[in-house]
Amino acid sequence: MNVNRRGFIKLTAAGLAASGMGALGFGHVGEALASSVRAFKLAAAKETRNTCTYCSVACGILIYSMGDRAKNAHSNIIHIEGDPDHPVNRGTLCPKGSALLDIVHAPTRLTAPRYRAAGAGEFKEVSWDFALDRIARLMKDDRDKNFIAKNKEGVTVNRWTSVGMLAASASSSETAFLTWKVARSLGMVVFDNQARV
Amino acid sequence: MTYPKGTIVRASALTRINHWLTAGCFVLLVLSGLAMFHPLLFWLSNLFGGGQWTRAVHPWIGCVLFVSYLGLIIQFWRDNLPGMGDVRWLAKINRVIVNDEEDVPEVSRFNAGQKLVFWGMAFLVPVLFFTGLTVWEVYFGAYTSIETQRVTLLIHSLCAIGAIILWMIHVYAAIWVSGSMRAMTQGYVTPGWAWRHHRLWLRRLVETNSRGPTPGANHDLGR
Amino acid sequence: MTNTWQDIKNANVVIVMGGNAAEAHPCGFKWVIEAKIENGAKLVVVDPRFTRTASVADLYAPIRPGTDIAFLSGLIRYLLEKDKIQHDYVRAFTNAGLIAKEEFGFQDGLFTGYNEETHSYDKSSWDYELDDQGFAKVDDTWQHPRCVINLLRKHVDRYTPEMVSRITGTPQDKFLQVCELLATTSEPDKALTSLFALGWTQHSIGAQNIRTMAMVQLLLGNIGVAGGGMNALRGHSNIQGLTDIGLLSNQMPGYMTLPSDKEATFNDYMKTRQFTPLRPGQISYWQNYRKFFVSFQKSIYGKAASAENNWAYDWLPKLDLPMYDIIRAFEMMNKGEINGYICQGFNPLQAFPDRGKIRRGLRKLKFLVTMDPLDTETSRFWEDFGPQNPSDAAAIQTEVFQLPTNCFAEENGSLVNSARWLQWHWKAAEPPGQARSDIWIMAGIFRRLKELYQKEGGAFSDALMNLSWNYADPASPDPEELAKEMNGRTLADITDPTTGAATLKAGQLLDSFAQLKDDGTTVSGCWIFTGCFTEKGNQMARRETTDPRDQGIAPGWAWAWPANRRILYNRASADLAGKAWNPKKPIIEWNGERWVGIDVPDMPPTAAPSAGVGPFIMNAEGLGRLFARATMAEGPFPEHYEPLESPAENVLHPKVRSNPAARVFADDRESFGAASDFPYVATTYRLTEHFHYWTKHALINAILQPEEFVEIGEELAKEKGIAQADWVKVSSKRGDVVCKAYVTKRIKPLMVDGKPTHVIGCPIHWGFTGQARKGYGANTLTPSVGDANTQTPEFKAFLVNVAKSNGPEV
Amino acid sequence: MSDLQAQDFIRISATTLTPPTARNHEQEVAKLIDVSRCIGCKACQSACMEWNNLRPEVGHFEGSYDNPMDLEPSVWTLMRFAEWENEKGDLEWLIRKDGCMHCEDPGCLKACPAPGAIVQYANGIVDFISENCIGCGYCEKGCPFNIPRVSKVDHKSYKCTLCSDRVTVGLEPACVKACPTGAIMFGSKADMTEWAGERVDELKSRGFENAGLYDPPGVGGTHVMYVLQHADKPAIYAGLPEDPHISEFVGFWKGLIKPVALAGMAFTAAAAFLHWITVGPNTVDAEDDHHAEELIRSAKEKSA
Repeated sequence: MNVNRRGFIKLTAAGLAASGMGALGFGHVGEALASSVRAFKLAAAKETRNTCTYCSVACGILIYSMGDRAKNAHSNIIHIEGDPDHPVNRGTLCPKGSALLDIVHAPTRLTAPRYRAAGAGEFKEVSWDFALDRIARLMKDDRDKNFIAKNKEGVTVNRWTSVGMLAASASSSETAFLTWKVARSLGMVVFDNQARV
Repeated sequence: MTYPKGTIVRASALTRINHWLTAGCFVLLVLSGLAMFHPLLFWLSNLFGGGQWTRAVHPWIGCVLFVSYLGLIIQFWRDNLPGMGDVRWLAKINRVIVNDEEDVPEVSRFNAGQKLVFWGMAFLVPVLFFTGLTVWEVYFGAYTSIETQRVTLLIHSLCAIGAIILWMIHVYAAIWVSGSMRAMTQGYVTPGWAWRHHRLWLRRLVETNSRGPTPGANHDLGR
Repeated sequence: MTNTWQDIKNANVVIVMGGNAAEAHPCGFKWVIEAKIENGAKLVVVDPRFTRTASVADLYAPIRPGTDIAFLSGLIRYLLEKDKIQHDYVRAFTNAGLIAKEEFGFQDGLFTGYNEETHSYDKSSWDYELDDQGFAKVDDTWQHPRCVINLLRKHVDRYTPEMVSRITGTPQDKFLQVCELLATTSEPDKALTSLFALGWTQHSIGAQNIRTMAMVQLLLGNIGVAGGGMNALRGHSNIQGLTDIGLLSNQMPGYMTLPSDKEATFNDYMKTRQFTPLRPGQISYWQNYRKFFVSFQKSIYGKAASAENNWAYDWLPKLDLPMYDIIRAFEMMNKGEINGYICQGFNPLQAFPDRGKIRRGLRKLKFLVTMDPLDTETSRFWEDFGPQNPSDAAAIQTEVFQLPTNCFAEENGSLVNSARWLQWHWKAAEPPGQARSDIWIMAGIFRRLKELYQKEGGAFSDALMNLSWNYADPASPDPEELAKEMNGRTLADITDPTTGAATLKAGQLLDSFAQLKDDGTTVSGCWIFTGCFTEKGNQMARRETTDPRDQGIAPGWAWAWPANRRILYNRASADLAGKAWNPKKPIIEWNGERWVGIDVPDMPPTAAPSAGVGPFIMNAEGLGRLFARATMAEGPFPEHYEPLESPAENVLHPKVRSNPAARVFADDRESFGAASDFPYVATTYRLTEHFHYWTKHALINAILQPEEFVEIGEELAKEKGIAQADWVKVSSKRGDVVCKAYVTKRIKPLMVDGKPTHVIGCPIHWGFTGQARKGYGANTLTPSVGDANTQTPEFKAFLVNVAKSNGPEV
Repeated sequence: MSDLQAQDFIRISATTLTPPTARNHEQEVAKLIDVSRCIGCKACQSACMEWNNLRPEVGHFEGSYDNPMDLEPSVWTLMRFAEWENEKGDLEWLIRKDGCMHCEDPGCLKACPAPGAIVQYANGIVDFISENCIGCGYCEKGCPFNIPRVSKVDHKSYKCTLCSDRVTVGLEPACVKACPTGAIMFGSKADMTEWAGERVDELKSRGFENAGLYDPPGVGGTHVMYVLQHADKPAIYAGLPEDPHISEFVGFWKGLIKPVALAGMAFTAAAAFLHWITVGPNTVDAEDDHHAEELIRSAKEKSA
């Protein structure tokens, strides 16, 4: 809220008037109090172009975040609206796209790796190293035990069917390509994404 | 109660407290009500600490007024019952208005004017209370439809104006008939006052050797 | 989609069937409204419920879930009978005149070659009769009885309007009004666009639903034209991208397929991928398969892939089954054959059918890894959440890892939209807490595994060891590096054959997949994306908004695969002489020397119309297929088969009730309910206020649709004594859902084979995490069976019962 | 469009002084809601909540898609769904975006007793200035469309502001920008009226003979207008008033009795004062005292 200097003075003066003068019958002084409109909240916000994360219309969006990317300012996202230049949505957004702010700042956003031991009753926070080391260990042990290099007829098949993976259909194509490389280099075939639903 | 010797008790302590509580509430309601009634008077809301406080406190005072006025009704309704005497009194209103008590009929405890004020307020205050309830947004906004609230708000305004005018007449009457103010502040009147303004009332007191405020009340007339 | 989103505004008639475009793709649906306003277009909606799409439709017709093929076959019969087809288009651009083999036939419900035990077909008879040069025989006069068009006429003859109404429950007058309106687009300058989504795909006969409409569009001459096409409104923001990059059980990037056990050697593999043209002069672009394959193998294995080791052919996993789809995965899980499962941004406990079976499967896992920005139900399947997720945690031995990832606003990268546009997006903020990108996590797992194998050895790991990983920061590869890797580079100088000038130096980014070679001198991670990131820079980041004649192409915005072509098969928008069918809205036309127009021609630029190069350049015969040869599991022609759980008999062929080629696991078949116990047809669907199971985590969307409910018609509700917003229990043989009832006028009983049939609608958006009210999830009810070709689960037609309830027992 | 500051008010609540009128040539804005293009997707609700930082409670399913169920202090616009069977027996799903109509002659402003709490800018927007609001709820009585809602928490009245904060810097309101099908348009009232005409003709060509523009004269026309397929029956659109106008009670209570009341009170006071200075007090004279003692004394003797 950047109350400009002139506005600041007007407010304090009015305050005085209301209390002292008002009692003496100068009521109409109050009319001058009417302050102007709510200040425009994006006045100095940083604008970033992005694409809505939900459906395949892939509406263009403008993300407004606090600060001007100065080092000490954590660029918190404060508003998201449609990109008027985008040829498909032309600035419009559906009820989901218009509420993207609430998914970015959802209280149920995950913020730390969590691990649930076998039979345990709740999650406990762990470090990334612990989680990824443990996952790599579990995957290697299972792969070494169940990897099928050759099938019954002796044909080299190099497949690993005892660990499966589901890929996200909202992740970027770059993520998808890297995920494909890693999964297939391990021989995974139980490997699908939301296109299957 | 230490009333001066030889005086007649017009209003007991309880009555006076009750009366002035009602009067106090009424004044505050007038001030806060008028603040919300007309833009020219909105500055009155500063007496209550601004518009929000005025709107917030007005209904509560209304509740107090309603309860305290019930007290007055309980105490005075019997002596305010209208009778033929009042009609005759009213017929002589032109003499009353110019302080000429000569052939004005004798008046018991309350004259027709006072009865008009009493019954006027006895009608207006409950109506103001109940219409006020319906437009008491904070607690009762949802209980009646907006159409009803438009009507009750209009009635509330009209009754308020009526009550204010009636109140102004009542206050002036107290000033006009000297001694009346003291009657409601100190509680006593001189026998002469009683003779001049409420002769029937005086006669009944004397008959029952009562010093007031009502016949047979306490029996130390003349002490 | 074959066309673009804005191109929908050029349509004269829009049919939304098998989808609910206004609710699921509102901003795309804008262009249907634009079509109505600027073009006077008529919107037709055919749906079991009167949806919000129907609320702005000019014509609405109800239909029983799972009977779309009967409806559309009746439509084809109507078009053929009234001769409302675009003759020149059908004759020139479809295989109507090609002659099918003698042995091909169809007899009470089954095509030739059916094998009862394996529930599959020997499809050798489903093909054209070839002449001695190996080309398909053709009779352009359509006299030959075995011409495709005549076989089709005979096949659909049974679908009279009475039969259609009897099967689908759609009143005959409404059905004929739809046929009439759609038939008007057989005029050369009129176009019909078909907008569809899961309403067609999520059936045991899903793929054929879409094929039937594609045949209608071919007959009406609406493929490849402005305002026409078959437009699949894809679901997720990058579901098209992940399908393009082949993150499916048997797929490789660019729609190449992984080898099967039967293709032991690279030559065997290539033998089934010759795609030699079936008619003279055809492109049959898949002939370049080897170039794409070799370039791909060189891309992911670098020097380790060479001609000597058949381009590291053996390092690719081979499949012994057609595919390991997700239904099969949970079947294997229930049998203890799967020990670990990684869910990257996927919530199967909510998204997959037969929630009980999913939960029982997950319990048997040794470890479960979830990577998601949100707290998903799948990651907490083991926790007890009362009636919505009863669980005894102590008895579940699964190790669960819940890894936090960033969301769209916290990463750079590209997404492919439904119209095949690759669009770049920029990062606006840091992820919260310790959340990391999926790339960082996958790189972390990969590098740890590589390290373990280097230290300890173990099962075959050559592929892992030699996987190309030359990124500036191996721990967190940069999205631009990955995009360039997919685009591809040349390893040797490329000279332009005509001018001899060097077009590209060694190591430079390729401009088009035409530059790919099969001698190992070019690399490309995804051949159809080649051209998205060239030496001229990131084409996906282009923001040029000009749109010639404002016709909805916007060629300068971002980049579309293949080769920035915005409307596929656009050659078919011009007649034999190369002039546009619709002069007001041409796309490409022959100017005597080359094809010119507002879109990249889907045709060799200098191939004259007289050369007879068919517009469908990916098909061996270059023609649109009314007869699908062996590409479909259940037949070259579509046939009405009842859903696996259906209230009605198959009146056409009672002996063959449901899709004969559907794969049904034994335990799933037991869990199918009978109409006697579960008399009402149910269908699941989406609401516009929610996106699957994410937006219940977003406060505004939770406010806009707070609580789980089912939609029940007024008649059924009166029958059952259910009042508005009452609690009800909806049960199938697999489970119960307790939720509120929305008693509505928008669902009316349908007269199916003389019996009133009630439909119940179940929105899917509620679970036990997030801001919205707790819900059971509609997938508690749905059967675990999929489409014969894709294994997409049959969410849209199953059987339930409904009764009053007094709320979830807490 | 305009810089919405104090100088741009053309009407101010509870104010006897005439607002500034020098700048009398101002383009009036209007929001046109074409119900025939609306798909009821609630993008406008979502965008309104997001832009204005409003988050009402997560409610329950109450028997329709109307969520939340009603306008609230933090629900400034709301889709109202009505399943309606037309004469031909076909179902029509009439979905109307409810919210402040920004009337030319605002009932809320006329009823409001607090100076400067409700203002109307020269471009037609009617805005609540919360810091002057006293929370009395009169605006609810004044509004012919039942729009304003007084908060039970801060006792201030709230409604759609037509995004005055966006309009004042030249942007269109949030709901207008978000609307996927362009059912909500924004521009000068002249443009919107003309565009509505084209839409009505187009609807008539599609068989809606009674299509029309809803710009009720009863409140002097509104700056939020509807194009309705059935303009002859607005009530079927979830209770859109047939002929909205400011209630006669409000008119009378805010009109005539104000001066009459003040005059009445002033007259009474004056009459009393005049009586006081002419007739003067009614005092007790010696004779009265004498009669009174006489009466008491004789009564004493009788009883003694």
